[in-house]
Amino acid sequence: MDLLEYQAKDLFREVGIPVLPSQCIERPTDLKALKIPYPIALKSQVYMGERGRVGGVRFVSNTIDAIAAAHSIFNLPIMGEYPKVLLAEAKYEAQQELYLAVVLNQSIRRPVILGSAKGGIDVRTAIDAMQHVVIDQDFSPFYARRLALKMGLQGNLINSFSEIVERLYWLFSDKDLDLVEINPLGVNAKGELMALDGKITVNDAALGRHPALAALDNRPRKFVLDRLPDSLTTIDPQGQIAVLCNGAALTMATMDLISQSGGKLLHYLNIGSETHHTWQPETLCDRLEEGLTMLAKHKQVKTIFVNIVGGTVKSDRIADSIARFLRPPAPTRTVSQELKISRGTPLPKLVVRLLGTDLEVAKERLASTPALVMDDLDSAIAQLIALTKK
Amino acid sequence: MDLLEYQAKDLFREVGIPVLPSQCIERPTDLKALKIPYPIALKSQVYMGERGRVGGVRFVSNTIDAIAAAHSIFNLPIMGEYPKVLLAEAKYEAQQELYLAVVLNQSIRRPVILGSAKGGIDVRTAIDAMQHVVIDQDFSPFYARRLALKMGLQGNLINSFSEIVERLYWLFSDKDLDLVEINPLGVNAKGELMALDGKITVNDAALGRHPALAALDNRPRKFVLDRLPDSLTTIDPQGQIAVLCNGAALTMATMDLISQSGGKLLHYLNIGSETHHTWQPETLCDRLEEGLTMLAKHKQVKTIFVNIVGGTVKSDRIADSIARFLRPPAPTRTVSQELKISRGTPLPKLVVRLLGTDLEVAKERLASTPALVMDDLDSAIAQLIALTKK
Amino acid sequence: MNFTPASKVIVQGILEPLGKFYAPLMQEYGTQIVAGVSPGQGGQILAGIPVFDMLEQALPRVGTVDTTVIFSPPYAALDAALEAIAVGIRQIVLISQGIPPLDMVHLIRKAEATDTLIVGPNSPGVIVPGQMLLGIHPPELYRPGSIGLLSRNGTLTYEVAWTLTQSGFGQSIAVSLGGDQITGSTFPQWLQILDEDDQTDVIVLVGEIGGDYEETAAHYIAEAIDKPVIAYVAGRSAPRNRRMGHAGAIIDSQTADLGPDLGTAESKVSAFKRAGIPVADRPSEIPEIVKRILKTPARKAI
Amino acid sequence: MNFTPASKVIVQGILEPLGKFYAPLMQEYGTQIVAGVSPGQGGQILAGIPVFDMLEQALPRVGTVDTTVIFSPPYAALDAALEAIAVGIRQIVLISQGIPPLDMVHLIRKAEATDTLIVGPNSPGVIVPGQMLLGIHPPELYRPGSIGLLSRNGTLTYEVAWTLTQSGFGQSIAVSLGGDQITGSTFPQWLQILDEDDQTDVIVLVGEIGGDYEETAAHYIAEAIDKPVIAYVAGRSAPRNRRMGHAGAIIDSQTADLGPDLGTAESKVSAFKRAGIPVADRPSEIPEIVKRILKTPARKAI
Repeated sequence: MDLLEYQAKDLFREVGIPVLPSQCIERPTDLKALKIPYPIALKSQVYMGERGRVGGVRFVSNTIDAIAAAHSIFNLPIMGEYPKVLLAEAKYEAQQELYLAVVLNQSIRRPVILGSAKGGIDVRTAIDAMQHVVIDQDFSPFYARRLALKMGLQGNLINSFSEIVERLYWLFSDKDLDLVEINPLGVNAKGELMALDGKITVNDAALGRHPALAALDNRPRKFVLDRLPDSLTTIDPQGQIAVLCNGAALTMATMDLISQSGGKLLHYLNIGSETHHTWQPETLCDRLEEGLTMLAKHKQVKTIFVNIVGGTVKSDRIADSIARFLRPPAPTRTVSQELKISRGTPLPKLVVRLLGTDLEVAKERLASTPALVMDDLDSAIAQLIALTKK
Repeated sequence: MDLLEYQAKDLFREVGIPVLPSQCIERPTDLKALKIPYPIALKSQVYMGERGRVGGVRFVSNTIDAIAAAHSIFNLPIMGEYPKVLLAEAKYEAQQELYLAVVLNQSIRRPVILGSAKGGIDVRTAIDAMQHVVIDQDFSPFYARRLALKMGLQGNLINSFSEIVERLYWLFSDKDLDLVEINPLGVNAKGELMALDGKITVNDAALGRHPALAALDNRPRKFVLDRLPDSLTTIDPQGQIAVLCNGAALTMATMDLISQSGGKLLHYLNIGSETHHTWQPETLCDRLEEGLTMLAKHKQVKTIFVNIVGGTVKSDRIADSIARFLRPPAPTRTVSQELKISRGTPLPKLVVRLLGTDLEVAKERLASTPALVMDDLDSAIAQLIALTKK
Repeated sequence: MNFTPASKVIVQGILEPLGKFYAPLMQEYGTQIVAGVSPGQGGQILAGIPVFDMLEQALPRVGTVDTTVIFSPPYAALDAALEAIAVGIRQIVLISQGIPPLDMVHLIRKAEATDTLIVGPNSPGVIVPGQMLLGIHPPELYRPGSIGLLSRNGTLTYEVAWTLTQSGFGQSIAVSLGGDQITGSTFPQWLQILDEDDQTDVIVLVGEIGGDYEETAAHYIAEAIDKPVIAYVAGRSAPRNRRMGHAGAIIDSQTADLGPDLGTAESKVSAFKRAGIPVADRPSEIPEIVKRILKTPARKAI
Repeated sequence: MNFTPASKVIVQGILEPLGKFYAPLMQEYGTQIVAGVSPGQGGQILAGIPVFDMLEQALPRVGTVDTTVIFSPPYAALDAALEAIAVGIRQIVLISQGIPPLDMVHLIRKAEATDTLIVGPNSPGVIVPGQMLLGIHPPELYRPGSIGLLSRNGTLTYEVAWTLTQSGFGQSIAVSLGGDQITGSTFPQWLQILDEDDQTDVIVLVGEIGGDYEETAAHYIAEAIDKPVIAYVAGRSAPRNRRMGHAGAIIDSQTADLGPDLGTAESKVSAFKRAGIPVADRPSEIPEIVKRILKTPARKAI
């Protein structure tokens, strides 16, 4: 989960990383009650980067200019995203701009601190001078000094920079962050440091133990444990095939096969693996039914390819779920009634491939439905392609 | 540094350890603005223990009784200490009372968690049932479950108790505590836990990195790095000898020798060791002079025995400090002027024992003063005893 | 590695829904499950398996335990694993998904210091066909044999296992590193184990897009592995991963010296090919390559 | 233990007032100080000693370092020690007082895992008379000889050393565990080291009231030490320590199975006597006992 700049700075302030006096502006007229002296910067609070380049940050010296600038920033989309709030912030005279980040490196399986003596808006320059230090064992400030020296910092700046790194690392580790970045980290003429911009990504899996952070973003999560996604990704806008599998890699492999056979995919849906601690056979059956309903909502879907691998859920139960989806059930089941209402169009054709279950039982149960049931993956895909072309 | 119960409970609340609704009462009339429903407990907030036994806790059911009880508690000293504040707290129906503490064990050199299934006011019973678990490596909740099982807890109480232990341990470790204790930890009929009393001792050496905690107690610290104590301990009210040494163990050994020789000690003063990172030769000289002045203030002191061991500070500088103390200096030095004013009585006699310095130089410098300068410890003490008897 | 039928296994989180479902299946398959642990629920019995509140209660009764399989809730999994390490268990299989990655970093540091082998998290675990199951692999898709199967996913691993089984190639072992951000063990670790394993003749590595697991594995195979390896990579048709923007760009460029395309299917396939490792285009091609390889002499002279 | 004149020493916190004063004295005494560290002040020279910002800058120039002596401010001392461990230094002398005890717990865990010997904190360090000084012992009070001197204080140790020196008994080494609440090493550790040290014939242990250091030492000597040991305990006339009240009473009763008088001079003296260790009543009695012991054969046959 990403945080906005002002949310990141609130956390910086909490842990003693210096930030400028600032104020959130929800509408241009809020600027009349500004408590920070002019000149100020007005900064669009969006999740997308590069706002500086496209006019998302403006410097103003009085209320009239500020209100005008606020109006225009509120109406300026950054890569399609409009700000809900602006940050009004004091100005800072930086003599030097550093880059500093803490990230979790998947490959080294350790946090890494990154620093560049050439921070600021020119990312390419920052990257060219980037240094990194792996936090191999428990963090201790000497890792921060190591980074400072690699960056070429000297004298007391080594210590003041290291102190910021230390606080930033504890923030990273206490709040289960995937990434925390300060860019630029300004250095003024006295050698004092100031976090001038901040970016934080909280690890989604850890959000459950940081309720205060989770509350900062009410948008639908990109990744939620144990739940189907809220929306579907479109692969090929011309596609007519939808895929439903259990497991991310299986979904990808199935998509690859369809694509290799010339099929055009519109949507895919992974109904999840079986490694959630609350998983039960019902979990798979419920999601299968729910997932089919989601995919069938889209008129463009002509065929759905179901690929369920793994034998622990009995095939009769899987078949029943599919049958429930295909045959609108008795009016007593209120949930399915709703499903029925939402179906305005004829149902897509189903090719069902089951592995590990007793296929004969499944075939029998689905005999009276139009679903095709198979066990060989390559042949099932050939059938799907043929059926879609019909 | 010790905290009062309400201060401990504020910290408990911060880390999510359940405490009852409560309110601080600074004067009996505060009870008119009480926000907690009656019946309540009124609890004397003193640093001493055992207040329950002597009437420092009273249960009341209405405002009139509460004000009367508050009056009497404010006027009730607990082991000599009057409360500055009372805690008004909701009542709790505990079915069982547990004891729980985290302490740093000097001998094992590890934190230890202590628990007893028989907590509450009867300390002896708690001790008899006490169990402990050493936190050998980084804390993890399984240490808490280990304690719960040793205490004989069963079922879900194992988990709810362990969660309190976990929070208490992080409090202990984040705030550098020497001790944190919950007694009693109440268990109600539903198996829910509540910290009904709390005691916290913060490590004095670590206070510098916990300014918020340090601000909770303005009384003079019992232990302060790199500074002379604010007051002197009296050993024998009849004593006429004062001892001044550099180093705690040397002070004790010197006191032992005087005592073995039949000398009666009134006061002792340790002017500190040389292991503070800011230590310089001036540190020793300044404290020597300051320490002598402190001891000389007490009319009953007839002789002062100075035992300075260690040769890194040149003997002429030590002798100069002693001389400055003995001979009121020129009026230009304002600090010493103040010292002079405070001296109402004739100065005590001095026996100065120096080890490691060039004794001849010191003797020469102090030749014109009444101070006796020697190097052999046993003979110096014999001289001291003789001089005191004169 | 000690994954033999004689080795003793404990199941932590055995009374979680997932544990309750799979522990009896593991036992039926022949795994010697000597006890289960579920804090606060000690004293129960599941399918004849005694359940304790803590490992240290179980050990005096069941003796030395080789492996623990952990079904605990994700925020309790680190503690469960540390509890196992504290009592001397040196093989840990983490099934649960959703363990915060910094918990895994902590656990990996501890595992390295104590020479503990971690499988998972978010992994179906380990199966030694015909002998033992440590996790949730569907046993009916596997047969004993000499293919060592490595992956970092679940159902696709079963798919590949079945493809091999159908073609007459049984498996010596199948292990999934797990699908979470930080895994307890790595491909190089397992490649080394299987290279030394007498039961394994050929290694099949099932990869997927994201991260640099496969690139690192390819490099390691070229450097250190003597047995033949066959690779497959899923995700060639997947939409490109969203970049994290500004910060992401900087961080991506720092991960390793593996170029900007790192993590794509192309990057992985070409890394394998550069390392001389045959790459199957589809699961059903894997047994064909195995067949071909088994006819030719070993890739490297020893 | 490697405290020979050939061993290389670094001083961390060398530009703190205490370090600035003592590093040149250590060097004059013959200690081979190859570099100093003071973060943010690298590039300076103190008495010919080059000062760096970090240890890892110094090491490539000076080679393997055996020991670091740390004069850093108390809240920076843990980090300095961890920095030293990270670059492979396995002997650490902590002079600074006031290090928070939980920092020491952290350091001790790390030291145990890496087999690192810690002296201090709040300690004058180590002196090997005539050879090297690692800390702030006043060298003029010491002479080379065969008495191993152990303590947990500063100036009283110097007093006892001088008493021995005056009586013609030089010292093989003098070490103070340090006066803070948690010490990096223990009496048993050092008793073991000195028992194995060829230069040491007799061990003098200077104790004081508080804690159970001396009780533990007495027990350990009786169990495991072959060389003669003489003890002295300061604080017989000291006022009893204030109890922590309620909680204190409970906690005191838990510290060990050493009885309620634990920590008093009586407890310590009687522990030594029970273990058959002679106890001097005053410092000047120590050389007398040494004389007596050296005339009689070793306390235990080996």
